[in-house]
Amino acid sequence: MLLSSPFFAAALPTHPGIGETIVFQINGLLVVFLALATIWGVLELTGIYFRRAAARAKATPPPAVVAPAPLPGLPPQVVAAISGAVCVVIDARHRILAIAPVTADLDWAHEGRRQIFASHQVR
Amino acid sequence: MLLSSPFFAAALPTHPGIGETIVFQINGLLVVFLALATIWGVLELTGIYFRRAAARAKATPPPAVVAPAPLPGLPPQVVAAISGAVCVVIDARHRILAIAPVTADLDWAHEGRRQIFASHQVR
Amino acid sequence: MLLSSPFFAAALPTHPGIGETIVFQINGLLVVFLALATIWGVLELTGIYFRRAAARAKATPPPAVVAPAPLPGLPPQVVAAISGAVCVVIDARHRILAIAPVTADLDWAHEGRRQIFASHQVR
Amino acid sequence: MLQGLVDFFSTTGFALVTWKMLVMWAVAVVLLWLAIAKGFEPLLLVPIAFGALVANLPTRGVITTEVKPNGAIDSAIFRIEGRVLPAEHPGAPGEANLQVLKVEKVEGGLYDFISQGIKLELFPPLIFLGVGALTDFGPLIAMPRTLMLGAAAQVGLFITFMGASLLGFSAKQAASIGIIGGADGPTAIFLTNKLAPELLGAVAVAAYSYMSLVPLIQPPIMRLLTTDKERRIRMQSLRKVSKLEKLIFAVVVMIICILLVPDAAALISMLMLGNFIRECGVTERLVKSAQNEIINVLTIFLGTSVGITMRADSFLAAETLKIIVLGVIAFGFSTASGVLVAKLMNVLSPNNPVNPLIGSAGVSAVPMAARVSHVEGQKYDPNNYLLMHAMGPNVAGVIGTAVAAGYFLSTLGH
Amino acid sequence: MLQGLVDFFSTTGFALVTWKMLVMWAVAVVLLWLAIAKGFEPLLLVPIAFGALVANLPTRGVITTEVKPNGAIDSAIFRIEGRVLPAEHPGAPGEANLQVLKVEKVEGGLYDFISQGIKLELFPPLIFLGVGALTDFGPLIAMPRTLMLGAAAQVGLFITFMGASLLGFSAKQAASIGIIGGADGPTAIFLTNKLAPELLGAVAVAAYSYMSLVPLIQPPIMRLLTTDKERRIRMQSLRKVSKLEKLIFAVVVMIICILLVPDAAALISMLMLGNFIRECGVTERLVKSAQNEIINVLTIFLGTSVGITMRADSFLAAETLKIIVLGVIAFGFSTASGVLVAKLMNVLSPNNPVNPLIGSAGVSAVPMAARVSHVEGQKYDPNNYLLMHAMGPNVAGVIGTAVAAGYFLSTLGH
Amino acid sequence: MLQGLVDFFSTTGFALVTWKMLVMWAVAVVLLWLAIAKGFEPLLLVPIAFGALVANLPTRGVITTEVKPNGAIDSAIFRIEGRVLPAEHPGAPGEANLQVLKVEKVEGGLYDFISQGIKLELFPPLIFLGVGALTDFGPLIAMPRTLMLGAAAQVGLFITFMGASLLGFSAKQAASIGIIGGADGPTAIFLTNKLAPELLGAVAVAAYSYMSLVPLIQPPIMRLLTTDKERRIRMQSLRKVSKLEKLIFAVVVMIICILLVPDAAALISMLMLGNFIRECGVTERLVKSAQNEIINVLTIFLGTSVGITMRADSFLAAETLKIIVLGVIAFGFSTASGVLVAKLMNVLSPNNPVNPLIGSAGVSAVPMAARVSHVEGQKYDPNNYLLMHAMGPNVAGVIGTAVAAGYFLSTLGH
Ligand code: NA
Ligand code: NA
Ligand code: NA
Repeated sequence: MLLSSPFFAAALPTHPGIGETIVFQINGLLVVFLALATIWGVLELTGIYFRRAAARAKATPPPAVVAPAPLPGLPPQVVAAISGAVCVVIDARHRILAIAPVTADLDWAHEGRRQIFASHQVR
Repeated sequence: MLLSSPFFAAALPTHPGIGETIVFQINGLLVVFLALATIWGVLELTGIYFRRAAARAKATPPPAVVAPAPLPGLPPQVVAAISGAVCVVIDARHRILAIAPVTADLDWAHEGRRQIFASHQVR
Repeated sequence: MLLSSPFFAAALPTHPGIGETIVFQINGLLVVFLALATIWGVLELTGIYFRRAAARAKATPPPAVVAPAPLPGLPPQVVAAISGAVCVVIDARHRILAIAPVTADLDWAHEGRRQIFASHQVR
Repeated sequence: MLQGLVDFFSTTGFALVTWKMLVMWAVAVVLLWLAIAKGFEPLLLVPIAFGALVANLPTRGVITTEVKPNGAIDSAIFRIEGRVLPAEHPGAPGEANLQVLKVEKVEGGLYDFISQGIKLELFPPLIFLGVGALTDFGPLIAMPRTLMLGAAAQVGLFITFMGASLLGFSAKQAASIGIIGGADGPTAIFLTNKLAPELLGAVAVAAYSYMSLVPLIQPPIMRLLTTDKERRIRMQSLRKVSKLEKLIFAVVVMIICILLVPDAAALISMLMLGNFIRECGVTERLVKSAQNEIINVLTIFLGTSVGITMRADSFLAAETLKIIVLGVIAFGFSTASGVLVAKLMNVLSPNNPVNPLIGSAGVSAVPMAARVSHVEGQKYDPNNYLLMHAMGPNVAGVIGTAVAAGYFLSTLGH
Repeated sequence: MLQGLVDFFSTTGFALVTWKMLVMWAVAVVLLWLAIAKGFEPLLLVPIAFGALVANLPTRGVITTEVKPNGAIDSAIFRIEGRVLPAEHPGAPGEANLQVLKVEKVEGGLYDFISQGIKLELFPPLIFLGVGALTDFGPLIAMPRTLMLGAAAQVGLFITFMGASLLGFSAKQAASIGIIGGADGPTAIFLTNKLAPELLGAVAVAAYSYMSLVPLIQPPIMRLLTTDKERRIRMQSLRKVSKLEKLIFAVVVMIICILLVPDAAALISMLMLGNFIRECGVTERLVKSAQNEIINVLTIFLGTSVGITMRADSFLAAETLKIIVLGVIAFGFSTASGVLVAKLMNVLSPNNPVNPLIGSAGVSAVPMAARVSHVEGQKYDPNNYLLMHAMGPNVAGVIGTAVAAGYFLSTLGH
Repeated sequence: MLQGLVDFFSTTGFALVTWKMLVMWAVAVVLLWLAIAKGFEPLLLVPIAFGALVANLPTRGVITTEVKPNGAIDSAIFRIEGRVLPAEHPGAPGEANLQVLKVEKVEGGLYDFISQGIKLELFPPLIFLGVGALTDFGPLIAMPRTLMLGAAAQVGLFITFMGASLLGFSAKQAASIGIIGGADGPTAIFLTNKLAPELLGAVAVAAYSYMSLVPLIQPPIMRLLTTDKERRIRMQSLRKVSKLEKLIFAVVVMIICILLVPDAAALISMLMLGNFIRECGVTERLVKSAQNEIINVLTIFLGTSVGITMRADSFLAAETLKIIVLGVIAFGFSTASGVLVAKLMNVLSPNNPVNPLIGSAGVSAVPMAARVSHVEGQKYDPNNYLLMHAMGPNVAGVIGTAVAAGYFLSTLGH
């Protein structure tokens, strides 16, 4: 909310003298260093917490990600092509766990439904 | 245009009694049901017309779409690649009627012209 | 800046007579032709300069562009596929000078750096 | 040296931070956690929470608030400085009170101007332009009966109106609290800004949070009111709706609703304009803008402008708790009445039955409430695809709530 | 119970619907049919038709109109409520009539604010920013002579001016009707809003409809005025125009036009800024925005704002029919004068002849009029590619009409 | 006939062109050459140069300027024409000076309205919303010490303040000139518009030109102040910063800065809102809008509005030259103090040394100043990758300059 800022008593006159400008400058610098130093302090604190959390995470190795045993009989170029296509469609970080042949014939219906699901989150 | 709405005589007082709120509520519900019921009525009418039109359309089968006899000597993967490319370029519903080798050398000029034609419809 | 336009003495009355409208029309046309003729004149001048510059450029043939000797043992379809991929990624006019196998393992790091470099020019 | 620093510190904001503001910082952080970790309507709750944080910081040049004689707080106030010029031809008749003001300076904070988007009721209708461009009314047109489920879902609005007025809220405030049950952000903000601007923050937060809670609030009520047999009801697949039908639908709905509730004209006309340009197929450029540029940019400004009204002394009040409680009641009753009216429809016309699970979708929050009905239905019969059927009441609920808002405005607004 | 309902019905709009409004609903539906089924400038006619529908519905909170003493109807009126504060230092010289207004509330309907985009002449120049970013002036720079065809195409404007004033229109109204022949939507709206705002709806509908009718109106006139030999004239292929030339062109045209017709400065400067950022090649981000976000969003608001002025009692008047007739005449004469001046150029400089078919393209409606010349030329010689040559006069016509509007403004506007 | 033409020519602008305006045309062309041929911040300098061209043309309906009694030139003035209505309930207490103005007409040129984006301080914070959405503060969070380099880089601001006040500029003007050293366009425009609007053109042109000159100005100073051994210092690779840390960073920085310098609240809150929606990962739609639509459209309007203030008689003055000279000094000192403080840090904590070359990156112009440090470092050790380390001070400088602007505003602004 708007602070009715108290009239700044020693506000600089329109044309301040040398002495006043030097004082004004140093104060300015002090304020900038003070602000950024406070942020530095807070970041060091959060830094300690997160560095420890990261260390603990490294200690407990993430669940071993078993390499997806490629479907027998699936030539490597086809696997490459499929993962290329997946990469283009899912425009974000992803990991391919398995490649399986299409069984149910409902896939395009699911795709339609998925589009309606994601159709809009803005309300 | 702005309706100078007649002063609503029995407008609710700021703190209406129980009786008044109940009456106010029921009126509100009636208005909502009335509005949506009117729309329902109109939709039933248009629905009848369009269902009949759809039935008539189903009766007269659409002109048989002859499958495009693929160019002799064109391996199926090439046909698949071409239709894939067409699908990417024409980002809308389309049907491939024929695939023919390029004859005239004017194609890129035509493409340039097509871009100018479609360059902008906003005036 | 806003011109305090001098009161236009002979401004047309709200319902001008035939004579006045004809004069008004002809003046209007004269102004339009005058404006566009001035532009025409200037364009003819700049045109002369640029036509000469283009002629001079044609006289001195651009440095012969040596066709990039494709890497021995690289099948033509692979070259086609690579140039196709390059064309999709670099969405602007470009020319492929050479295709060389990846040596240093820093390439993805460079790509990361390139993205930061180009991250934003708006300040 | 020192005197300068001391003076500078008199301009800093430390002295102005009250414990209430610290509580509001916590409220903002909780809302951010809900939005990011729990996925509670992030597109709205993140800007709202951020606005709330700024509202409770000693800012200068962002928002101007004033306490009016009757204790109400008015915000987004700006000043126009100019010279009053004599009217060009003062003598002329009808020129009596004509005044020409040459504006030389306009002064105000960043959100004194951006919030005008809410105060002048511009953001909600323009966001409805985008919502209309994103909504497919096909399922509703294919099964017009579901309009009654959309209407039924408004019952919660009116019941909560009574609850709120019993709890001591004025009629205008009760209407702003009831509208939460409509699960339509823009409509709730449109109505609350007109009838009870002081409740804007609480109503918006409650509305958007409950929309995200639909997958938790609705299923128990749906199960409570339906028998196992009813949950397995399979419905005929919907007929394909032609483009012409959808265009006629947009125009017809607009005319009927505006004739009946002229006060909802701004919302309804923009909703249907957005839908019309989506369905007519020849205005691709305009649809893309309505679905993206317009709705995204306005959501940032709408969210932050709502958040900026959440000042500690007005938000941290008993009313807010009452609103949160009443909000749940509104959602609950809306869900229940949707399901009950669906069961009633089966009684009235047993030949082509309606699966009551889609009744709850009358509580718009498109398309989430429809998804809840679909998922619930699949628990009892995995091959029962209710989604498209539930979309009918789901989009009907958007129209229903707009009509209810129109009713409140025409009765309480003037 | 009953009394409440009766009261409610007194707030509905049914009683306010006049038969004239029903006629306007039909007009709106016809316009929508033209735009969707016949492809008549859909991006403009769909929003305009929708706006017309809303204008003729009993809405509240959308548009405020008032009948002024002299019978003219003024719309898009809003109220500012605030407190007059004493000027900070009243005694100071030059502070005599200084007034500070603390604005507490601004009240108005949705289109009372959106339509300010037209009333303040903001939308047309900003849409020209987008048009400039979409236009390639290369063909014109390669053949500057075609500027004369762009100028010739403005003859229709002035002839129609006379026609309109003969039919009893005031000078200002005659200018607004003549500009229809320029086939430039933004310029027509820019001029009409300044000189004859009461004709805005009719002029805009006529202008955009005739632009779509160019493929019907022009060919007969082109065939009438050209011999078979002339239609087969092949023109030398255009030289390639360098980037620097296009940049110089943009700056030069802006300086010349603003010096000659300062009143067209807003339109010309935005048109050339849009073209400059397109051609300079280093402002890709800005070009993309000008070509898409800015032009699409503003087209929705421009279209609906124009439509909202189409109220039954002002649109359904004899003037509208006269305007529609005069509009065709304007287009006809513009087409004819473009072709005739092309023939004149062949007489004056027979060595490198101009195919008169490209003369008609001086009637901008870019790029459709150029396409018509191209297609017409191919009927007589399938290998005669006139498109690029026709683009010259086509884009020249945009500048020509802006200059004509400047002339009208500086003579009639003040 | 003749009389009409003579009258028309009295409305043209030829007579109003002064030689000073021709000089400004040359200035605009030079700026365009710098932007297009030399790549000097083209996205800003092209619109600014174009605005300057329009400012020095005899336009009508684009910009209204007035010379105030004290000689200062005020621009972007518009008129509101309306009727003063009696307040609804005049007798009520506190209604004494209430006034209701029914606005019938608002009159002004295109840029009288668009420039309000600058006069009302709206464009700079909204562009910072986009800048925040484009900035990754990860490198700064991984090495918080670099905040001191961001602070050090503000020394140039204050030294130039003294230089400017020695050269006779008022305190407010000296602050607006000093801020150029911060190398942040939006912050410079935000401060200059508040303290010394008459210098807006010169300050903006100097700020954006020097940002492009960073690769020329900085390297000599960096080499002058560093020994060969220091230039080869390798720094540990930065740890990976988690999403939660970045979210906490955004909120913490906002709270601390607003508490300390409330006057910078508008800039800081928008910068951090932009960064928050970027990092939280659930508001993809909003981030895309902030990074593209908002920043691109506003850059066109900000640039042209700044250019429009560059009128010959105010720009072609001795002050402009002084500002250009002082601007270089500001950049020079900022670069030097960044490097020196980096060396100081090595003295204070020798165990994990900082390569002083990254000190110069405290002069924001993100990410160019960081790139300069990286490239400079590679000259002495091709495998020394300083870029990520230099991004730390680079983004810290943005916060530093905003805090400095807050200090100037709270001391000189009121
Ligand atoms: Na709803
Ligand atoms: Na034209
Ligand atoms: Na900086």
